[in-house]
Amino acid sequence: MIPSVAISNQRKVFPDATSALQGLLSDGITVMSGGFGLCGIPENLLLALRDSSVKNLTIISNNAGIDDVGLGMLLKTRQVKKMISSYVGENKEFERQYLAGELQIEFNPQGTLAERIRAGGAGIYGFYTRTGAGTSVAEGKESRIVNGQTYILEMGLTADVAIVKAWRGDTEGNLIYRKTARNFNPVMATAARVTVAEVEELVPAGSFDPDHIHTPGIYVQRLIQGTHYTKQIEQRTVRPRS
Amino acid sequence: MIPSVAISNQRKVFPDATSALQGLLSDGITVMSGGFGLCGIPENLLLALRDSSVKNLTIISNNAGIDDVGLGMLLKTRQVKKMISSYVGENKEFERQYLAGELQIEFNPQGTLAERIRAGGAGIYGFYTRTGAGTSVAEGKESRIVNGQTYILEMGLTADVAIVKAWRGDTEGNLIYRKTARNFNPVMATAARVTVAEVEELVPAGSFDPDHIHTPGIYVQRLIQGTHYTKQIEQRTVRPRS
Amino acid sequence: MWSREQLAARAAKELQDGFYVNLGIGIPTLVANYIEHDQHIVLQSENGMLGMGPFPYAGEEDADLINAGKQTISTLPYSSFFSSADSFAMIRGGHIDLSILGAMEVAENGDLANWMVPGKMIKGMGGAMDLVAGVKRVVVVMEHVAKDGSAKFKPKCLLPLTGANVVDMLITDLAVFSRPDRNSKFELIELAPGVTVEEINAKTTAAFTLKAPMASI
Amino acid sequence: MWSREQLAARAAKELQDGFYVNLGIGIPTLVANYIEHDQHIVLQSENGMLGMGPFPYAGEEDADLINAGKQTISTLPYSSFFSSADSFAMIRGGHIDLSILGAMEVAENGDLANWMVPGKMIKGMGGAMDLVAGVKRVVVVMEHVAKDGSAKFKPKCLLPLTGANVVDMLITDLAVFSRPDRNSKFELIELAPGVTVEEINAKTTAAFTLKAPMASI
Repeated sequence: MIPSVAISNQRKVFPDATSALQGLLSDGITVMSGGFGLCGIPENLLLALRDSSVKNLTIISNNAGIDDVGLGMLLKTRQVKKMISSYVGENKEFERQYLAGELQIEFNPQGTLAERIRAGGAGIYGFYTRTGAGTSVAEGKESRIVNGQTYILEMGLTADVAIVKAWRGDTEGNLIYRKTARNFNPVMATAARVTVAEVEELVPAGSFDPDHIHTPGIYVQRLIQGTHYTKQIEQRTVRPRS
Repeated sequence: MIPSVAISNQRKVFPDATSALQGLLSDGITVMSGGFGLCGIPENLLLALRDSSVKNLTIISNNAGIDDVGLGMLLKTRQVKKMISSYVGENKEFERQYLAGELQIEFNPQGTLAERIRAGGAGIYGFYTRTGAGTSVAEGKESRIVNGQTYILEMGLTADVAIVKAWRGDTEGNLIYRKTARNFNPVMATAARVTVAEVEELVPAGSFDPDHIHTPGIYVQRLIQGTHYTKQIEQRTVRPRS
Repeated sequence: MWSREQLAARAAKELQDGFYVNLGIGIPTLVANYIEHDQHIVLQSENGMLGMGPFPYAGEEDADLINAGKQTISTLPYSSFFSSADSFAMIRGGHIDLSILGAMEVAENGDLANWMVPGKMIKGMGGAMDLVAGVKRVVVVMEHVAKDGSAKFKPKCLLPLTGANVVDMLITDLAVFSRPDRNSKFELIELAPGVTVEEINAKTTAAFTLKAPMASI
Repeated sequence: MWSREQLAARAAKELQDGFYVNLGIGIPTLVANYIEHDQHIVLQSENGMLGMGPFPYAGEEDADLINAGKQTISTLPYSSFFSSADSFAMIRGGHIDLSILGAMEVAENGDLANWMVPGKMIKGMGGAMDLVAGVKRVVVVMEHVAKDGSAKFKPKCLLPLTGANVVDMLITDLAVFSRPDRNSKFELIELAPGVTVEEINAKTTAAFTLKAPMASI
């Protein structure tokens, strides 16, 4: 058993988003980006990704942001060649580029997208699911019928880089998410060659109850404390106080 | 949106292990039983399972307990027809029954076992894994070679009943595990027709931080507060105080 | 004929005490308003939550707490959060008892089309295909006919499918159609006030059977 | 010839700062004692833990905190716990940098046999097949020859395999064999004190190459 010394893995911590992405980006790479709508998106890393001017990106993300916000920024600057998503509404620039044939889109059912990413991270080559059987999603895919149910074969999905957002992180890369801002972030953290995380609060290793950690540090190669979170709400819906 | 009333799902709570298993057991059913070795095993439910005298069980469990403890109790009473496990050492009665041809055993690599159970719970018919390729585990299974790597097709696994052990549970069935006693418990909770959980501490719904819940209540149909935990340690290993 | 609210109220009758339920966007969301107070219904939001609470009071909105329609929501004492992968494992694995969804077309064999609007930009299927493939029981709520008066309950869907043979019950503003299992035909089991079987026949191109006492309604 | 402890110390040289490592039962477990103090090595235990700490002090044992060998252990400040499914997703997905395992036989093509003892009750493979299939680099430590003096590093494994073409390095009590990738042959790169190439040749039936300067050791 190892002696109980705890050398903190400070090498994982970077001063800002730009330095955290240094050396990871080149034209044509595939990037996974966490978040559901604008909830739980890596705001700082997306800005740095835009400012890097890297081009021809394939972006794996459930949504495409809205105009000028989140991935919408990278669409505006024409850095995206292809999106792999489940839903891309609420984005006029996306629509314009798509209809002009400037942008490719591969739609995946949301659960299939999440499971393909999990499979990619978990060393699963592919899996059989009922989702999409009998629809256009099944076209060109292998299938098999078992007890009258049709299952289609979906493949694991990986990326060169994943950018994810957590609520709190420690210097070891352990991450804890908050409420529905968790969404695609933990599964994307497992599925890229390099995962870069941003957190609202960076704390020393040992701050977390080990039973509460959502993403173990092994999945996070670099992390930063983010700044200036806007956390824009897409549909502010309230009820009257009675 | 629903009004913020919180009717606690008290119907899930049973007074003891025997009543919690009432109506679920019959000869020949398949039961998943959580735990790794003797760590995190559902002690109360295993006792009740033994006392039910149900026979010809197929048990899905990573291990088979030790003589007279855990699943070892059910082996002694000859209630088990077949084990689906990854490792069954430390059990003389197991060995005797197996060598006498009284007990069937299906060995699965530990990670394949865990993933098959997850797949069963997640509606995945089967998945391709490298684990076991080129070994006896691959015999009789479909396989495919991709980029020189051989993957074998493993099938999802489900059960009639799962018995699991958590540290704390609320009346809604939400569960929190403690340390390495988590192991197979959360994944088994997802993969049975009926999941029965036992916890060391049963608390009212609302006691848990919703970000800390490991098993959401949807997976737990019945639960009890366990009693008289022995938590036997198989390999008590310590270091000297220096 | 039923209003949107009445439609939602009718759909709410399909909820049973103890059910875990996923409600789609639009009229299905309204169903939550008609849950009986003595029923314990747990709502799932596919972006990663069980026990979805009501919209927050003004000033209590939390950007980290939204539903699948990206609306701000609140927690309840028994809420739990999980990842998208875990959420759809729950959905795909058949753990949700009931899903109530909108539709553009439903076919007499139970096929459902609700993700591509003809002639419009394709926005994607989101979680709809996963829900119809995984949830134990799928109830569709929709207007009985399209804006041009054409039937939406048809012999065959013309729009791209969301799922093949996945609808268990169809509730429109005019009537309710149900079937006991997915090998059976739909049966007209209920009419909205003032609606006749003749009107349904005129506005429906799908084949369906008639519940025996229905003719006398 | 190396003792068990020396073998473990030699294997520890394969650890690199920042590595996530899984150690098998037996001699591999001893490797943890030889981690350099300026190295940050995180140990994984396949029953669901990262950041495995040392054995506890007497009186501090916790039945809920064991390693894959079912021994009581302790936590470290950066520990985390997860389920068996998540643990093996980590292993299968190639996230563990190095695994050090024991063996009964290693073949010259990298095949490994370490789960079935001939003539004995089959106890099962546990996590061994997952580890060799998933971990980035697999180092085997074993005694060079069997108790009857027969070679364990062989042209072909005779025992049932744990994995096909999975071993990257073999460290025995007599020598170290390594290969740069899984398409290459093993090379003898190091000899234990007092051991000659001739002795290795005599006690090895596997084909291997000789590192150029090795002949002069």
